[in-house]
Amino acid sequence: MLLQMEGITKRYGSLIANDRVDFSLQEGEVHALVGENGAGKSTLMRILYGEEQPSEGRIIVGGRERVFATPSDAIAAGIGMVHQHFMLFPSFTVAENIVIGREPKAGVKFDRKAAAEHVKTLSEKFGMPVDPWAKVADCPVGVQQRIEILKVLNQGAKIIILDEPTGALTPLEVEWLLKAIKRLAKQGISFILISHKLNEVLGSADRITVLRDGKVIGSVKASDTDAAALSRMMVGRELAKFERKPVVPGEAILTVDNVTVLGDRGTKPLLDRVSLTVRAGEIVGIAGVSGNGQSELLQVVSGLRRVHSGKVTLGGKDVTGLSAGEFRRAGLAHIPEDRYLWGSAKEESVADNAIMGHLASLSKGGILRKRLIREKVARWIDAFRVKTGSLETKAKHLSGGNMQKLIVAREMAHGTPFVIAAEPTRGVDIGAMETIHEALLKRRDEGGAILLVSSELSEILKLSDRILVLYEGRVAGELSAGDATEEKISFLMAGGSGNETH
Amino acid sequence: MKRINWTAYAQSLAAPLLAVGVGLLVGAIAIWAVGGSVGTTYAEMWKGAFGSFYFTASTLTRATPIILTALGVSLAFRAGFFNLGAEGQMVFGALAAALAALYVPGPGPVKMLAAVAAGMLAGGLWSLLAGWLDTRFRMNLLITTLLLNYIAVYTAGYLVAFPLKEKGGTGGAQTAMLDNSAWLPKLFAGTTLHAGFIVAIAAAVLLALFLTFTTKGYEIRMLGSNPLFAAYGGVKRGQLMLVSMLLSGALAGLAGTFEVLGTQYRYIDNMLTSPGYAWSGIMATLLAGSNPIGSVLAAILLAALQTGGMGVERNTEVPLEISSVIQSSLILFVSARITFSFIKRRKARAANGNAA
Amino acid sequence: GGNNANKPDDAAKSGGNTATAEGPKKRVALVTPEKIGVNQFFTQMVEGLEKAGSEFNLETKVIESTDPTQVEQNLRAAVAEKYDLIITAAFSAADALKKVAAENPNQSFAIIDTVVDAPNVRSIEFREHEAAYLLGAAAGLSTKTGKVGAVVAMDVPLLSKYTSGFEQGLKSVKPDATLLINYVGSFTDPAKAKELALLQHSKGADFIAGFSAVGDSGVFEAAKEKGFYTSGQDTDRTVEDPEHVVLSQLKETDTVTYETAKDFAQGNFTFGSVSYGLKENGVGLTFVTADSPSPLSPFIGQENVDKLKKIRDDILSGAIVVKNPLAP
Amino acid sequence: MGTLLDWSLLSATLWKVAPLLLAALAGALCARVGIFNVALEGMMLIGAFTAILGNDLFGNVALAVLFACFCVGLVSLLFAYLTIGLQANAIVVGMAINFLANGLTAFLLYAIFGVKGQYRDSTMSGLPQWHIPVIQDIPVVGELLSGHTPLVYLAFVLVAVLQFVLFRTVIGFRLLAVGENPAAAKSLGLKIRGYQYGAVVFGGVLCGLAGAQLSLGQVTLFTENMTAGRGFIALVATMLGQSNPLGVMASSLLFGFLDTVSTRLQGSSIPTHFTMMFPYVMTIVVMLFFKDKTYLRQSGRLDGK
Ligand SMILES: Nc1ncnc2c1ncn2[C@@H]1O[C@H](COP(=O)(O)OP(=O)(O)OP(=O)(O)O)[C@@H](O)[C@H]1O
Ligand SMILES: Nc1ncnc2c1ncn2[C@@H]1O[C@H](COP(=O)(O)OP(=O)(O)OP(=O)(O)O)[C@@H](O)[C@H]1O
Ligand SMILES: [Mg+2]
Ligand SMILES: [Mg+2]
Repeated sequence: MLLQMEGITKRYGSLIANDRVDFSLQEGEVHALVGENGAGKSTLMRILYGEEQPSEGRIIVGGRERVFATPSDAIAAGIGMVHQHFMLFPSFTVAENIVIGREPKAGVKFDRKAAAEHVKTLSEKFGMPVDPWAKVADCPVGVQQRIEILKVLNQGAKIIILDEPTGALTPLEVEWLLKAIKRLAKQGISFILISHKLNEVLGSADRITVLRDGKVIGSVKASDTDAAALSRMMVGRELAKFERKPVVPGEAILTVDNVTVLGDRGTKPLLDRVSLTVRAGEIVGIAGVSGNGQSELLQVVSGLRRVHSGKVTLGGKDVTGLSAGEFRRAGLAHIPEDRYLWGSAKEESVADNAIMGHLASLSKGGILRKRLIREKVARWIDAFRVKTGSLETKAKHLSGGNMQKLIVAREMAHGTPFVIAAEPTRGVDIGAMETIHEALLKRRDEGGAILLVSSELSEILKLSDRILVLYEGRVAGELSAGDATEEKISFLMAGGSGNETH
Repeated sequence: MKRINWTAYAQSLAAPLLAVGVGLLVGAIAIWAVGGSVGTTYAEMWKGAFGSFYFTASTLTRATPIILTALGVSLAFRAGFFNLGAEGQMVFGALAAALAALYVPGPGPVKMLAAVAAGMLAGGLWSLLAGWLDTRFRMNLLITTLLLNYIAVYTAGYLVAFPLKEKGGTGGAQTAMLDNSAWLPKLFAGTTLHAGFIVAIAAAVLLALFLTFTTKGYEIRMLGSNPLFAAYGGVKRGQLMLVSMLLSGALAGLAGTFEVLGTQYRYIDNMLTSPGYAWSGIMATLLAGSNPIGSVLAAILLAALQTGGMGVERNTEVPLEISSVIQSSLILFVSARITFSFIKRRKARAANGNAA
Repeated sequence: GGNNANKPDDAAKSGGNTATAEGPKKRVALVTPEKIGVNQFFTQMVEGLEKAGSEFNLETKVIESTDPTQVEQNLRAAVAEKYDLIITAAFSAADALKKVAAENPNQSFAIIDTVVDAPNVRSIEFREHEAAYLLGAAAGLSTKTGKVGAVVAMDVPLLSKYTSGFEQGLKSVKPDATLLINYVGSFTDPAKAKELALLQHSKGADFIAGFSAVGDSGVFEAAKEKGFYTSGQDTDRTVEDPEHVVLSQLKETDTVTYETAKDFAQGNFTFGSVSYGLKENGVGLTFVTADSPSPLSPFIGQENVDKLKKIRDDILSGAIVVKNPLAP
Repeated sequence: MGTLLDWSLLSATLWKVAPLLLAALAGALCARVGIFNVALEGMMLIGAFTAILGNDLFGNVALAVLFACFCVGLVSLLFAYLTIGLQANAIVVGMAINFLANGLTAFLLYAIFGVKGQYRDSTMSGLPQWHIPVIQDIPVVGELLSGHTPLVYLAFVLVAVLQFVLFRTVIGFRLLAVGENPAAAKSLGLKIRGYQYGAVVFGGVLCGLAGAQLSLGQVTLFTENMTAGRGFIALVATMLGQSNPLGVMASSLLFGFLDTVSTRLQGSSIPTHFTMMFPYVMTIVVMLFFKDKTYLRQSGRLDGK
């Protein structure tokens, strides 16, 4: 056994994040760790990586008991971790990011050329192509992930922890990553993989351990189980089934007409004459490899970015060039792409985070109605089962999945005719995912118009009535729910021309 | 209903107290080093600040401009804008107030109101200029506010040294004295404490209420906390920034105004810069983590250290310079909140011990 | 504070005096509107007061204020401490004194270097422009290049007494002389003062007067480095480097403080305004109105000193009237 | 205008820029590890004082400069301990240190030399002026480049050294990493605190040099508050130069140049107060043309780090 964690317990005050957890890993094994939001997965891994100290329990690596006081200790013992939020230096080059800590030297000088060459050999050895001289800020998320893994490999890691590595990746990138993991496992590298996506886990892991409320519920071989059994173990109950009722779309709620957005440096347009319509009672899904204009489109239809030409109407009103506030008044709710960048203020309370955009209904004469706020927010939190200490808890103390639920609750509470749902279930567990999907479909059934952007093709396929694919800032094709398959979408996403071009 | 967490409460109080203790200890070493009596020196310091009704009033008088600038700065800080321009805003506010009080015709109260309006407007506009340079030209607010201070101080210096100088005075660079009727009333006869103090306290309470209970206050807090979140929620950054910079400057301007109407009764070159009110105000805000009520307390602490220092100067052999050494070491250690991190470390060490 | 006259040794001395004196000692306090140090003026006042204290058996006390806003509080504290005479100085203390004096009509006050019009205040003014006139004339008489410089602390009305007097004197003896004036912008920046002096020297000035408070030391250094001539302020600064610092414009604040305290001790104290100029020996110029331990520089020369003495006499007699730029 | 721009103007710019530049480099170094150091003014003042004190103690300028560096290094260690070790707000601590420096130097001036206001010993020799053999004879260049104190040359050499260290060496690379993303640096096991302490203390040493150049190079004396705001200008130069050694040098030279021009404008009909604000006004004008990509924008945040 390469690694054994025995009886790990971690307490935060009265909260027990890990409760006598046993966990093991063999050489060349891919061991997946699954569980609901807040089950204690990240905590366990932070303990292994020396970022946290266990309250009880011991860690044995290669037959020897170890104490990891800092990440450096863990790195020295051959353990590497790829955090969910990448730990990269955006303004540095790829090579610099990979070799940092083990830089090749020429005297006192940092030999950047040698670093680039080293990275090149490394990337060839592990079959993970990167451009050593590119700036990390300019790399797509999938490549950034690759850089993280290469960095860890370069540190000589034999055990690599991946905390929700696929959350922000496109399907192609995910597929590529999972293949790479398998290949590396054959080369003798062991992986611990945290994920909420059971199909990924089932497809790539050798063994799966399920955590619930900090305890190990069970550890099974991937070949001996299936998604249904796993989710039962995770959630501890059967998931509700839902159905998508047929709805006849009504009038157009959002129209985007021939919109162009130019790049900052006057380079090629980020959005190039994009047109689309979302009608009452339909969910329009936008698919595309990230960096092809989804973010810009989202910003345009939420009033956060100016268009250079073209027109946007919302609820029959021309909102082109208006502010985000005006968009919201015209009937917009918006689940943002990045919950921390746009969707929340980490240092503020849960209540303050929950009322953004609701001020008009929660105030009177410019004064906030505190009691009403407490009642309302408490109701939203209940409805989406957001786990939080209190309404005064700072938002940063919520686990990522719970933050996401809070945002969805806030935006759905607007009851607006138009909803943008960008990556609505990123990082949430399957139970919460069902709740969110149900809420979106319910809104659609009630006549809401929903623009769904997701890098998760299964989500797009499951929810959308129509699907548009963005490629290089243009609408590369449109598919109806009936016709759409993963293959067709993937083909369009890769730049192939569709059969129903716009 | 709510159980009060006494230990946490005691800890939050213990932290600043211990910091004060360490600061006093360092000061004691300095006093001892020059052969002064530590006990007497601190007793005189206390007496100088709060030893009599008169001295307490003097301390509060000195705290008044510090409170008002601190409030102004904390408003800008809360909105996420690092306004280091309080000094210039204060100077222009004071100058404008003096001119209004001198030249606006009419009875005293009219002059006074005109002065307050002019002072707040001048301070606000000067601050707004920096805000505008940021929104319009993306100029770093930190740099512009610092630079605008110099410009304001020199401009005001020129105006009172030449065109606006008191006619036939003693030669000081100062305006003529205001008419008695425009003076702010004193709160207690025979002390220096004027009505401005009440306004400052009221402003602190209002600002605290404004920030927690109003929609605009909410927007300002969110803007400061995460500007993208605010933008996403429909808050207009540019507009709100200009408004908060305007208000921030107006409060600094008001601080200057009250110095003119309440203590000096004219504008004198350097009357605001040499006591360093603006920097004390910024310090008070930072010590209090931009909390309006906390800023009031911090401002009074800073003022008390200064007036207390004068008490030491008057009544002991300890040289004046030592009192600034004591003051700065107090500020240093209060800012570091020694206990807090000390406790945190002990916990971390205990946790490590467990692990080993 | 630290400048208190009652240091142990002083106390011992005055204690000795007490034995011979009758009745309780009179107590005199000096409240300065700023910290003592940068402005030579206050240091000299302290010296004068301490001298009077030990000679006339006075209990003296110096109270420094960190900034002018503290003056009022310190004056009141001094009143409360029942000092018999409270001396303060400079225009920045005037407003506060006016207030406190009006509230305490039975308390005696004196203020130096400005006028406060109150029945219980003695005001002592200086006519620095008269001495500056002499200095300017000296510069005009001695310059070889016809270019003379002045490095001034700040462009404020108070200092125009110096610059204007200097210019009047310069032009009176050499109407075609060029006067270069530069302002340091601070009372405490010798580096900048030196830079300005070097600049004026590079433009041809061979005599550069320092009017920049602490900055004067920078001017002196420049003079020493480049070999031009300069002058100091308030006390006889020629002693520091007689070769280059060839003159010093005197302002006898120590004497004035001493005399104020002396009058008070001897019961000759009167209220009202007194003005000290050349005539009263309140201001002057080394070699011309007062002797100096330093050798006279050949740059000035005895001949010029004699001429200057003549000018002084003309000022005393009223034949020459030096305009006070601050006079209404 | 003919007399406004001449070669002595550039030469004057060069030497008076040295303290500013040294302090601004210190500021840049601190900014690079994410600490906004407003204590430059106070540290420079302590440097100026201890340089004079050291010269008085040892009678040797080289030792005096080292002594100044050592003393300011100690003060910056205190700054570092409070802000990094105890996580205090860097701006508050910085301002308190400025305040402390003022009081402490004035107090020590009185306690050690028994004087108030200023200390000057005309027998004390300051830093030597180096006349560089061949160069000093070249007409214009000689006046410009020769005859400065060693610290003036050192300041400019340090620009090159820091530029090299930051952008060419391993240690510089890691230091930049710490500043760019402390969390990531920490997860790599880099000792961020070590780098932060190192940068702040080395910055302190630079401020010691800046102070020494002021009190032993520019003049040979100490006066209370003799830095007269130079530390704050250095702070602006740091920000304007985007914390890049070369950029910091450019902005410091710009300041020096504008200041020299403002001095020359004094003779004209423009009131002195306005000539004195000229450098500040011009800086704002210059900022119009250099759009703010500022690396230090985050230092505008409340926590001061
Ligand atoms: N530093 C901490 N202090 C207090 N509580 C903590 C801390 N870190 C984690 N927790 C709590 O421990 C529990 C487990 O958190 P953890 O991040 O391990 O969950 P997770 O399984 O990774 O969840 P997710 O699926 O959302 O990533 C949560 O309730 C979390 O709030
Ligand atoms: N001081 C704290 N108190 C309570 N919980 C904390 C604290 N600090 C961190 N946490 C929790 O620790 C966990 C650390 O978050 P991390 O950055 O690993 O994201 P995560 O758990 O992977 O989030 P996600 O739900 O997106 O997977 C979160 O669950 C967070 O709520
Ligand atoms: Mg997690
Ligand atoms: Mg997670």
